[in-house]
Amino acid sequence: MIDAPTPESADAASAASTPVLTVDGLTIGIGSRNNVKSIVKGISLALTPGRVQGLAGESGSGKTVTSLAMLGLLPSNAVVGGSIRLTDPEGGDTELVGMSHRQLNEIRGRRIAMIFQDPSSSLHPQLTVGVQLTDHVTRHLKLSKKQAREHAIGLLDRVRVPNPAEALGRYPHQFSGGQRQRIAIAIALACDPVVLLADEPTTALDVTVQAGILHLLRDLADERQLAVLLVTHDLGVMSAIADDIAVMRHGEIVESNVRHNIFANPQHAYTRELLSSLPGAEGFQEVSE
Amino acid sequence: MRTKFRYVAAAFGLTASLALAGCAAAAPEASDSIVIDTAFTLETSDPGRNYVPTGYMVSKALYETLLDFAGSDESTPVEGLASYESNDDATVFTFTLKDGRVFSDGSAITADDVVFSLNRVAGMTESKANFLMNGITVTKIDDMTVELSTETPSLKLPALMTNPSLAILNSALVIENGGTTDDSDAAEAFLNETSAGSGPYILDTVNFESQVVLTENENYNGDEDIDFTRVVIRNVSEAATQKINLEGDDSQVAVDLSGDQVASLSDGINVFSTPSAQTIFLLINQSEEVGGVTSNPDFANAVRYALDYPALLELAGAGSEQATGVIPPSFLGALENGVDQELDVAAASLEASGYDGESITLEYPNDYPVGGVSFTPLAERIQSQLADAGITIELAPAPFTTQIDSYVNGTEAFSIWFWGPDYADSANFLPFSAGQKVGLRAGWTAEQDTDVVNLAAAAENATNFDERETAFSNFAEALQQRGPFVPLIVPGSNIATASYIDGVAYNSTWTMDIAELQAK
Amino acid sequence: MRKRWLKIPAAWITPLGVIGAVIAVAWVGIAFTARLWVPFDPLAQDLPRLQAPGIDTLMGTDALGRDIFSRLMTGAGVTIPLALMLVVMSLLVGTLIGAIAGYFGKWVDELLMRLTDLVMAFPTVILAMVVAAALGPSLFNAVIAAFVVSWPQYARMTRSIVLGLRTQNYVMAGRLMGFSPFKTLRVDIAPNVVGPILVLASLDVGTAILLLSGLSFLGLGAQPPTPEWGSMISAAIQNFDSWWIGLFPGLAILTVVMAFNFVGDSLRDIFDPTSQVSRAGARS
Amino acid sequence: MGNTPRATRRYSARSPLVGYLLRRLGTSVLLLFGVTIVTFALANLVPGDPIAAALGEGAASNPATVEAYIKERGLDQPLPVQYVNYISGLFQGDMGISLRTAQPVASDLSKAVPATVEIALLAIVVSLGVGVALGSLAAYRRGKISDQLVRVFSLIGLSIPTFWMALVSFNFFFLQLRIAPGSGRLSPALAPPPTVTGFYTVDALLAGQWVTFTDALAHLMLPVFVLSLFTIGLLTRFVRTSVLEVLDADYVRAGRAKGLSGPRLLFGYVLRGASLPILTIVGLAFGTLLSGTVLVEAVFAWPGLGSYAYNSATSLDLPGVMGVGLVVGVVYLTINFAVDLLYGVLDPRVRLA
Repeated sequence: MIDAPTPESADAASAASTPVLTVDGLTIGIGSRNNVKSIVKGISLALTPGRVQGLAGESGSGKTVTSLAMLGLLPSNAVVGGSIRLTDPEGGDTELVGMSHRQLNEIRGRRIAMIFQDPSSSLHPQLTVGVQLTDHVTRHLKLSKKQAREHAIGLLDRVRVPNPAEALGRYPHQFSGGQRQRIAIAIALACDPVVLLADEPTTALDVTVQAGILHLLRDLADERQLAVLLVTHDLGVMSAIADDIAVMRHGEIVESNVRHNIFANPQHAYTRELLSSLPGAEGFQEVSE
Repeated sequence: MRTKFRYVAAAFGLTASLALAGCAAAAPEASDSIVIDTAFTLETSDPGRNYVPTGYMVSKALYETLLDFAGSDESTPVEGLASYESNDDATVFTFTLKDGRVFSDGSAITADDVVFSLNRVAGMTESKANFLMNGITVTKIDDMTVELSTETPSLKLPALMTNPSLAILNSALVIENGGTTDDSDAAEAFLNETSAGSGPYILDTVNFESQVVLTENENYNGDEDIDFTRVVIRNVSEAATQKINLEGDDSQVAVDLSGDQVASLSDGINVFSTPSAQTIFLLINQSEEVGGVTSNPDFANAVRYALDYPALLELAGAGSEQATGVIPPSFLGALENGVDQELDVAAASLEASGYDGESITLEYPNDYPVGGVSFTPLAERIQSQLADAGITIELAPAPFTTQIDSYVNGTEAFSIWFWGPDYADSANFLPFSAGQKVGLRAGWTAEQDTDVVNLAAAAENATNFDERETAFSNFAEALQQRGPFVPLIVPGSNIATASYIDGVAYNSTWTMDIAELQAK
Repeated sequence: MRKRWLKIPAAWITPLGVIGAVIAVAWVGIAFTARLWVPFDPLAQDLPRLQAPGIDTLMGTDALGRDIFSRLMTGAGVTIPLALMLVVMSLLVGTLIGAIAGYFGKWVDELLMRLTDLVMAFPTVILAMVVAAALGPSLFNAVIAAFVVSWPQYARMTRSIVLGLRTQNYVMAGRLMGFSPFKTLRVDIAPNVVGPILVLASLDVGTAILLLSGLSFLGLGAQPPTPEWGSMISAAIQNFDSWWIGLFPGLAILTVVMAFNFVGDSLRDIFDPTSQVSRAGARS
Repeated sequence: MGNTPRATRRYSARSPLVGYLLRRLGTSVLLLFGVTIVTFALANLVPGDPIAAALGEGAASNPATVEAYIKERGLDQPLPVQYVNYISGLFQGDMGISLRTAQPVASDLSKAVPATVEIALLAIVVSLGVGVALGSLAAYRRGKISDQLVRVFSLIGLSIPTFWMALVSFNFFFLQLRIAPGSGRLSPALAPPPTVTGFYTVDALLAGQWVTFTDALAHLMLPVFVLSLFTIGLLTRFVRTSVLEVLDADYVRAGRAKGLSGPRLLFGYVLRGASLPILTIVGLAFGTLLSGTVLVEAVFAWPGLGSYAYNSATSLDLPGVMGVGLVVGVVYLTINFAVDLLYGVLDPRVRLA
């Protein structure tokens, strides 16, 4: 049973803790020198530890590009404006926009991690799960082979992958879709990041498996005080675990509020339109185990 | 990505320096090892079975024959392992071995070795050198003397005995390794690995595709004194590569250089240019159904007088001469001077031959340069010269192996071929006569010219020296007037050597005697 | 009414493609017109022998005193038309066999494809050489030998395309409407085959020229005195010091083959979607 | 010379690796059988009369010698019988006697094949190294100047006539610059090392003969350089396409998201992913290399399979041509088989379907 926070307590929690990642007036354009097609036209949102920030919108709204911008994974012909600030553990902020690839590599996977839509293609088909779980850990945390292995087994156990020790030696194609996404999550959490970006994490999975993954994400957020950005077009998924929801259309955030308010009384016409497209959309729905 | 390039760049740097090291190893100082580059025609190192130039060169160094030649004079054989006298009608020849001569394993050379060696070649019908012993019977007189006899007079026999195919083998050793005097002989495998002769060198290693290595025979007690203890004969088929290797000091002797190449050799390289004993000639078929219009004697005459010989000679370069007839210059009975171009005679003969402009195919082997003269440019020049004289020619080159088939079977209407002596005696050129082997290949039957047949017989059976000489020159003259052959060029033999090497003497059979090479 | 120039789609104008096309057209032009404007008769042997390139003879003379520049230009008229003819022959036969194998499948496919595998089991030059030697050396036999080794690649490519398309709905629909097999092949399948085949053909012209000149270099192709590039290079071996005899025919082959490779390569980018350049946009 | 690379090899996940390989082995043997029939037919279609050619002028006209020769070689029996004799002989390793070298074809080839394979292997290694480097660079810097330059360079590489390049480079590096050694596999003053593998470089190393090793390596430089030029062109193009496809794969983006970059990402993820298609083209490139050797070996007087094939074909040496056809077929099929094998090793999805 996902114990979704009741509306009142959610608001109180968000006011108290300071955001770990703030996006302020972010603009993203793609194209060569003269004709730049702008995709994201100035959006702002903040990710706070322990809370799941939803980013909803149809495909082409720029939501995935926004998530990619946070890790600097945009293609070479992308032009990024505005600011994305990550708060350091010792206080103070680091500006990610414009940071060099070498410096970004210290943050990617180490402080901000990401999982992708299709687990069957985001895991390397020719590398064992063990290798993919430890190769970046040895780089970031300078752990020994043995320590990294222990750490990996712990992670797999946490994400409920059956007999983890034996799983390390096996290849992605020997796991089910759900298990593969769990492994991807384990990989993302390997270096204990503060922010987890999830780009359509359940879209490629069948419905029965989706709930398990969402449940896991929710628990991890609470348990590790992880700031999660959940990017999806599926408001049903959003309603399950998102604390706050921002609705994006053509590169702009048209409405951003606590989940309850979005579902209870959507302000913007586009939000209402999105909600009406939900099957059996009589307002707020509780997703049960 | 940049680090990637440093690895790759370093790798290239390393290999380049290695190449330099490799090259420095063969610095050009006069070591006692010598490298000879030649286009291999090597199938066996068993002298009894060999019939090709490179094979002769190797056999000459490994084995000795009853008689020999002094330097490059091939007119009169001199003593080799034995001296000889002959009876007055040249049918019995008695050879007396020099005493004390030994094989490479130290055992003495006796009459038994001579009898075995000669009978072995006579008995092995499948050996290509078998025909050399036709009509010769070998009888042992005593340990040191052997008698060779023939039914008909054979003034050419002494010359035959200089041929390395009739080299004297160590009979005990060869018999022990499967040697017999008939087709059951199985000594070839043994002789392909080790030599059983008395020559100045012994066989070290042999690979018929790439190279043969000869080393000094310690037990040699003949009169050659060799300067090089290790000789490598290498198969370099391209004359151009031979030249580069010689100039790059990768080799010390290049055997098959052409006239043009020798002309542009860099200085500090010795060149020994002499006319070889080969003759390049045009064959004009005399049989009606094979050649059609070519069978008309006038056509042959038309071709004979239409050609511009100096312009053809230009292609052969240094050391080459215009052929004066079927007998090459250094041989008994060779004619003084060859044919000159006479266009009006050519036009008249062409008219008389009934040629009406149809295209005639000129066939020739295109992968077998003779004395450095490759046949393709020669054929192209003949084609254009005959075109000027009104005869349209079409070229049809083919590899030696396919072309020799139609040549041997006499089905070539018009072709370029060459003929070299099997042994150093003018009797070699009698097969050009009507009804003889080469004559027949041009469809020239005995009936067509009985006069020439008689001339040939006279030369064959001459019993004394002067009578033989006039008979051969009459034969050569007759062929020049009405034979189906137009001798073109005697290509030069251009043997080029490093500056510090001397003692090269050309020989028509074994090209050069390696033992006579000296370091200045 | 505005005169309509040949409208070349903008996508085709790539720098490489243009350079390639210009050089290729120039060489083809030379091939068909050389005889008219060449300074000397390519077969006349009246110039001094082995002359280095100078003012009177642009590329020097060969061992018979023939002008190499004239032979080079007329040589284009020997090699290029033959290569084009060879490509067209292998294209037609190969595509036909591939289409039949792909379309009819079962034992037909198995038989034809095993035949293709058999031919492709040999390195091209070695098989071509054995065939040319067996037929006897001549330019015509060399073209046949080259044809024997060239058609399989077309067959294999067409078969894979046809196999892919056969199960498409619109092809099924056509057959349901009673199209005869050949009509289906012609109407539904052929247009899809044209693009990749065009790419393969333009690349194959280069390969054909290399193969034909290679066979002539080995003496199995053009017969003297035909001015053919491969045999001119092998003649250069006899006169190694006259570097110009072998150098220029080699450069000629290089430029022609390069031109067709440039054109083929650009066409490949246009017709072959998988390697489209516009891959940069992020997936949203 | 190289034909266009085949469509990327499709592997079927359903059949376990062993079944897949057995089937491949089956077709290979069948193909090999086809190869013997083709070469036998071709060799006997030949216009000239090889017997006269083999015996030479003098002997050919001596009927006794010709008769003995035909009897001994069994050339008088009908063709199918000759073919059966040939095949049954094959099983005892007897490939007949070459009409040209009068040696058993098997022993000729046992010397010729290693000589060619030594060049081909070194050329493949060099070409793969350079090809992967240039291909990856071009893919990483797609569209930029370096990509265009690499493309032009590889296209030029593909357009160079190998036989001409051999001549020009031999003349330039050996005659003019004197930095390359002469022709042949070894400087003649040096004896070949004791044969173990047949590769002079490896055998010299095994025998500890350093001078022979450096000399053999130096002699390999030019033929390898000439053959690599073409192969690099082929590999670079293919590596670029394969790396481009892999660069867009999700798992590479996931790798970047984990903070991996530079050589660790290139070798660990990108090239590992592109290894399968690259493997296919290496198998194909080996075929074009064998083609190239025919033309290169003639110029460098290299006693390899290429010059043996050329000499046999032009001198109508029937057993020789058949021996070459067989060996080339075997070498070719072994390579394809090895590629399939490596496929299984490199791709767990095939190995552990």
